[in-house]
Amino acid sequence: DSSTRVALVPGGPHPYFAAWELAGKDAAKDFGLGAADYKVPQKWELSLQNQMLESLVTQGYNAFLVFPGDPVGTVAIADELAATGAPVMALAGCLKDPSQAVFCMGTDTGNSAYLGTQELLKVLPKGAKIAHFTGFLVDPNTQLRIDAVEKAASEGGAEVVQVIADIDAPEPAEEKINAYLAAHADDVDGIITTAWVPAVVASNALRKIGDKRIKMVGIDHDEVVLGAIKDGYVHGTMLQNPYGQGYLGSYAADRLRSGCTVKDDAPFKSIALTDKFIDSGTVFAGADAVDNYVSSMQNITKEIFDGFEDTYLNCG
Amino acid sequence: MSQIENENKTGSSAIPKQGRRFDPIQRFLLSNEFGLIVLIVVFAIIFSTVSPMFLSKFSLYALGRTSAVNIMIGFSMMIVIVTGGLNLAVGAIGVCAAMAGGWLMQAVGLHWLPALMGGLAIGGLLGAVNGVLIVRSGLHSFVITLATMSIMFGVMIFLTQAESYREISPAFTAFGRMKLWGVIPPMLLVTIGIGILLWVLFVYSSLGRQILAAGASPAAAELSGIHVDRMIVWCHGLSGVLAGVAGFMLVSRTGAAIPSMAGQLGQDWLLPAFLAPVLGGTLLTGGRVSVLGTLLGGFLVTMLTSGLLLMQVGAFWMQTYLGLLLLLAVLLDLARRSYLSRNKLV
Amino acid sequence: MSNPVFEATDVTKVFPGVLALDKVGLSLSPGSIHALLGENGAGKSTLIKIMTGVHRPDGGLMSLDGKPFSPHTPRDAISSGVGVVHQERNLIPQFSIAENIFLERLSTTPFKKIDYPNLYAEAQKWLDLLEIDARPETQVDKLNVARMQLVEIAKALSLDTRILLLDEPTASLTQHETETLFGILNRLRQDGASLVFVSHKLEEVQEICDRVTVLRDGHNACESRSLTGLDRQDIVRLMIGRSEQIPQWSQRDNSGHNVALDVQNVATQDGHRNISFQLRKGEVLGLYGLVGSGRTELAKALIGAGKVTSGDILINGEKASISSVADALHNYSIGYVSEDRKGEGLILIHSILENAGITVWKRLMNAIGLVTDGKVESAVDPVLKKLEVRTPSLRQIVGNLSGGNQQKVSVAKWLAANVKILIVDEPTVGVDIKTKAYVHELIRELSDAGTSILLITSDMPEMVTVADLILVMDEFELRGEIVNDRNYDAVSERIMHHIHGSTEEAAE
Amino acid sequence: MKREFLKQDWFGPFIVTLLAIVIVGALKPSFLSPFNIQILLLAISVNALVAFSQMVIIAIGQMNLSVGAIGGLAAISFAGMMEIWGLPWPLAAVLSLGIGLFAGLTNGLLCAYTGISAFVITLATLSVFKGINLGITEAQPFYDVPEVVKWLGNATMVGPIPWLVVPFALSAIALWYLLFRLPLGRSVLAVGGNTHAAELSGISVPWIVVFAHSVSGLLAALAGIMLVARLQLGQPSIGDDWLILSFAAPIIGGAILTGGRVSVGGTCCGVAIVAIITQVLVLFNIDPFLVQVVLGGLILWAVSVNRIREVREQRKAAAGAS
Ligand SMILES: Nc1ncnc2c1ncn2[C@@H]1O[C@H](COP(=O)(O)OP(=O)(O)OP(=O)(O)O)[C@@H](O)[C@H]1O
Ligand SMILES: Nc1ncnc2c1ncn2[C@@H]1O[C@H](COP(=O)(O)OP(=O)(O)OP(=O)(O)O)[C@@H](O)[C@H]1O
Ligand SMILES: O[C@@H]1[C@@H](O)[C@@H](O)CO[C@H]1O
Ligand SMILES: [Mg+2]
Ligand SMILES: [Mg+2]
Repeated sequence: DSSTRVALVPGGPHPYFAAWELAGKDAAKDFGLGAADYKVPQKWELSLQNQMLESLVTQGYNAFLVFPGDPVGTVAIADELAATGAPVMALAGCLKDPSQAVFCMGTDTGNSAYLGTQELLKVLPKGAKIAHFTGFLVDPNTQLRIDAVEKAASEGGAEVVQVIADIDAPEPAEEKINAYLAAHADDVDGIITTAWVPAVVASNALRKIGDKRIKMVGIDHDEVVLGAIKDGYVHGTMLQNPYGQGYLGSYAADRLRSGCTVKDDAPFKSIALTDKFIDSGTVFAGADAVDNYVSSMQNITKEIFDGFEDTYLNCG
Repeated sequence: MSQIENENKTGSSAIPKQGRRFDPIQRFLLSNEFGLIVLIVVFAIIFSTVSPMFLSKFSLYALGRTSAVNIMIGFSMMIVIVTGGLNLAVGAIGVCAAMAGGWLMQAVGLHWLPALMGGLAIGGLLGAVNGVLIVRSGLHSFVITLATMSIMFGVMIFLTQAESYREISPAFTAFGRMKLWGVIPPMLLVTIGIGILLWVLFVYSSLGRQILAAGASPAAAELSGIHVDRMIVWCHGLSGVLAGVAGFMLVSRTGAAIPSMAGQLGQDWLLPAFLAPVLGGTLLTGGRVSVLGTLLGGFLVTMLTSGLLLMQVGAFWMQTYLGLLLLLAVLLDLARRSYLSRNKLV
Repeated sequence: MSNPVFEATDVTKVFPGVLALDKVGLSLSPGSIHALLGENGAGKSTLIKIMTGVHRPDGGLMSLDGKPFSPHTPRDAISSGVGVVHQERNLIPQFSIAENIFLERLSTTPFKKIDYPNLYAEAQKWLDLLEIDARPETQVDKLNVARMQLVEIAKALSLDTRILLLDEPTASLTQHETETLFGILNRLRQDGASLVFVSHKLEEVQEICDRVTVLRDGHNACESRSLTGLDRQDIVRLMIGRSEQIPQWSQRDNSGHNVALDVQNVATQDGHRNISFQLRKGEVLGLYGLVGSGRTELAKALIGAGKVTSGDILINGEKASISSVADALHNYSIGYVSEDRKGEGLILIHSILENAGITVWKRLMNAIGLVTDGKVESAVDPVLKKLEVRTPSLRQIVGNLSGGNQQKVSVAKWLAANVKILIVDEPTVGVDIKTKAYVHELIRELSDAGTSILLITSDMPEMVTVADLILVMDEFELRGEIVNDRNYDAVSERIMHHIHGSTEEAAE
Repeated sequence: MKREFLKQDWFGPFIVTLLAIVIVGALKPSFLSPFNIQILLLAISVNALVAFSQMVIIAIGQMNLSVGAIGGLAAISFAGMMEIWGLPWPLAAVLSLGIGLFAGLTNGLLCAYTGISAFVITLATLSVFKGINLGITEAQPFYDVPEVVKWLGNATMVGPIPWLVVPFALSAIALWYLLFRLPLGRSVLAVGGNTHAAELSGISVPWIVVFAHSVSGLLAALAGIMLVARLQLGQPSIGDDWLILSFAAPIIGGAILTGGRVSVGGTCCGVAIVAIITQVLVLFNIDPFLVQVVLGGLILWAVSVNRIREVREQRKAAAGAS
């Protein structure tokens, strides 16, 4: 209702979250919310995000959808937000249990990396050698992704020959990925990327090399990656559902504010970080699916939305 | 502007022949610190007029808590800037100290007090290592701390595999959430307390005076019988301890010791680290320091950020406004000073 | 007399807390050398800085060739034909001598390539003229104080201006270099230039100047008077309001005293060889030498700021190994007054109190390491008072003091240190005659009280006045030892004999 | 003559660079493959401009914290003008360079005429420029980069030498000529060496400060534009990571932070050393969790090799004197 003022707060400026803005606006319109505003911390800094969240409380926001700057580090502020009576949800990434967040809705990053690797192995010969490009090591998701890729590879009889981390920024990604391919392009059959920027940079690099021998599975929906898939330089990408997260999250927040409670027996999934996980959907999109990836994500969103109240909430 | 004209401003004042006389209170009114206080008051009035919530208890409490940490980070850098050097590794050391403390509490199971001491000792040790490397190699502190920032942070990530320590004594985490009289975070008191100690160090102690002399002019200090090298090691050590204190403040606030609390390589701390002392009047070339200035500088910057957040100025444009506000602040202070010097008041 | 080229009337300048110039007048005529005199802090440099656009006056008028003249920047002054050698050195340390001399005239347009061969050739002319023994491509931070001073002078001369202001150009020069400079100045006078010459060495003033303006406490004690008919005592009276008292110091024989510092066969990294001498308790031992003879380097090696490579140093009969100045001060009670007050002697951005107290903090601190300003003040104040440091307050920034007053602070901090052995290197550079006498008195008092003093000075009269015994150094070796019978002519001749004798020997 | 050569500021870093190439080349022959050399040159070309941009400011004894923000702004302006206004790329490039120049000019004017330390000024303008960048892009990249630009960013000229080397090489030569052969450049270094003395000698310090900052802005913008070509898209986060590199390379190359002394050759070597180190971390497949440790260690190694040489030189000089 109109007293609900939702704040959607990402970890910092990043293209991944852009869909939240629209999602918030749509949700506010569809459910008659007072506000569902997208509030971006100016830099990707934990303390800045904290300061922003504190400020949002002062500004009268009363429901929070937060991408945790750090799964553990954001727990305290989430607890403080919850203590003001506002529903708090972790969005796109989870808080580590225990926390006062009602649940976490996002991508199971480990699982996504696992599935992505399996997709990659499908098009590679047995005993293939793969390289893994991923994000910042200070982000514990990175460790989960490294482990998941390793697991999928060994199950599929492949070998992870190199992991390059800390490259979720354009310049270092460009430098390291290209340097790697320059020296080792012949020693590797496949590439899996599990962070946005490395996916973009690696797509461009493969386009540059141009021989299409090396197969790659990327992540997210950057135009560069999608284009490379269409043109056959990249095998596919692991899509996530940021729009759905923002839309469903705003909806859930409003329901919780109008008296609903989370069911004790809600069928949450368990992932490494939390036992209260709702999968916002991960799909693999190959060349055949890139064009209608939006609708496939919308389908998932709709599916979750239709059953949401019955499945997860008690609305007396 | 030219240094030549700047000369006029640096002059301290007393007994002019024409008989005007400045007492200590008047001197304070003409100082950089007073300028900051004026700016803080002016902006506080503006913010609270535009957004009355600015003065709400919660908002003030949050402001106090955030600035407590930023100021402490500023102190940690200040103490090295005084020597004419800098310490890019403040963040890395702060995180290492905090992670060591977390490990001592969680894995070793120590009580929070010895764990805190242990963590701070690690901070001091890492800082001192920087100092020794700088003095021994004769290389600029920039390069040394650039390298050690990477090494120290890297070793920490390797040892912890980027996992946080969450089993922090409740007594310790309670501290970070405590409110005195509903608005005052005890952390701010810790910062102020340490500020007072630093102030005593620089104003009343032989060591502090020697540090300032060594920072202002190493050659003159050395020839006056001061162990300049030793002072540099001391300062880096102390900087490490203070970085550790800032790290522990964050631990107490977030209830966990986390590797990402100062960002990649601890780089997130660099801005507040430099900004607070420099705004506060500490000379980047060394030898002159203002503890109160650093405190006020750190507070002013935190306040500008939080004021702007409250005013909800255009989402993505916020940084632009912050920059403009910062420029406005320093220009206002410049205007104040040039008014005073035009009228021969300083 | 011809019309004045330059005239200043009622020029006033106020610094925070200081009325530096109070309605000062000065007029310069062509073809003359004008002495600008006054005690330390009288306002000489301030006037010069106003004439050259460094400071803006708070009142008064200046005119050049009868037209109003108000330079806003040093650039304005230079382009109006006013050149200057400032009292403080102003060179770009990383640049060569040649580049420093022609700094702002490296080429006619900013985008025309610099012609280095030509530049060096031009610079060489000036080096030859001033008899500077260095190559034009040498980086100036490799030069000693005297050579830097000469480069400054070359820089000003090379501008070829009609008006040339020289603020204590000879302060760190020896007699020989001074004579060379005077030769050039005389020629400029003949060519019709107007020169202003500031110096505390009255003999020099009497030798070369024809007119004089004296400042006292920021106002004219006399304005543009002819020097003919004024003797030394008249000038002194104008400057300090009374006549000069020249102390007649009795000769002392210290040979019975214990040896405080015994230097045996010392060699250093800087190239000293076979240095042996003894400094006795309560003795003032002079160390004379021409510029560059290695006295400063020896002093630094002795106090642990340089490296002794062989030989022994005994202090009070015991072998000492001094690793740093701190070691020298705290363990052996040796102090050193540096010749380079700006670079090594003082911390310019700190206050007088901070500078003067630097040697006493450790002694004064309490059990937990605290020292109060009050305590420091009571330790250094007597010395500062005695030297009459002219300042509105002890909290004044040293960099804002007049040159001579800075020098006083640099000496005072060591006089306050209570050391047993004190090495003083050119202690009275830029110090006015009154204070110079006080410094000498203090040195005398200290030595009477048992302090041993090694006095390095290029000022021959000072050497003859103060030292008991004089060592002569040349090219990093000691050439001889002279008992000072205070007969100026005889002593100076013997000193010069040692030096020139040795060069003649070397030539053979 | 030979001794003179040894005394050059760039000589030490140059030796370190050679050593690094020889050692890495011997251990991993693929390091010297044409493709890898091309990659290395690409990285060096862009990073060198970033370093130059800071070097000019170090030369006058100041700091410019806004190099990355200027570069980022120029980058997104370049890409944005092509995508939104459909400008031809040369025009967009010139306009973006103009934006960089203007940003630098603003920095310079503020520093020169307020007397406030460049550190504070450029910190504030960093925030302003980055804010404009985010305000325009909302953190979304511009994708429509013309094929020519993409081609320029990756194509090679002769052998493994990429086209992007051209702007780098030209800038390096121009800067060297400016700083060491032209009076204007000498004035820049004079202001850094001793501002007060430069002023007393009749050099217009404010004008030199404005000039240096303008050049800095221009170089940062050029680096930003080149990165767009190399990354093939206008990333708003371009420039975010430049700051430390921008200081590290000139300093490894022998520059003195207090001003008056920089070396163009040394800075290039500094950039090369950092680029080689980055490659080593990838080539030798260092455990990602140890990458930072090795990186720091290698930086220490590089600077201390240089330092040991310096100390040895000094000793020799001292021995020669006696
Ligand atoms: N920048 C400044 N700020 C404050 N006071 C100053 C400044 N410059 C000079 N003064 C003061 O002005 C007075 C005159 O100084 P000035 O340097 O002109 O003396 P001077 O006659 O040249 O002395 P000296 O013989 O020692 O060089 C002194 O009291 C000095 O402390
Ligand atoms: N011909 C020369 N060229 C360059 N440097 C020289 C030359 N001769 C001596 N020096 C330098 O001058 C210094 C000699 O010391 P210094 O001139 O300070 O000795 P001093 O006897 O104390 O002279 P001063 O009369 O200047 O005090 C040494 O550092 C030496 O390297
Ligand atoms: O792909 C990840 C997302 O899952 C989110 O973590 C934001 O960063 C992107 O790189
Ligand atoms: Mg003077
Ligand atoms: Mg000497």
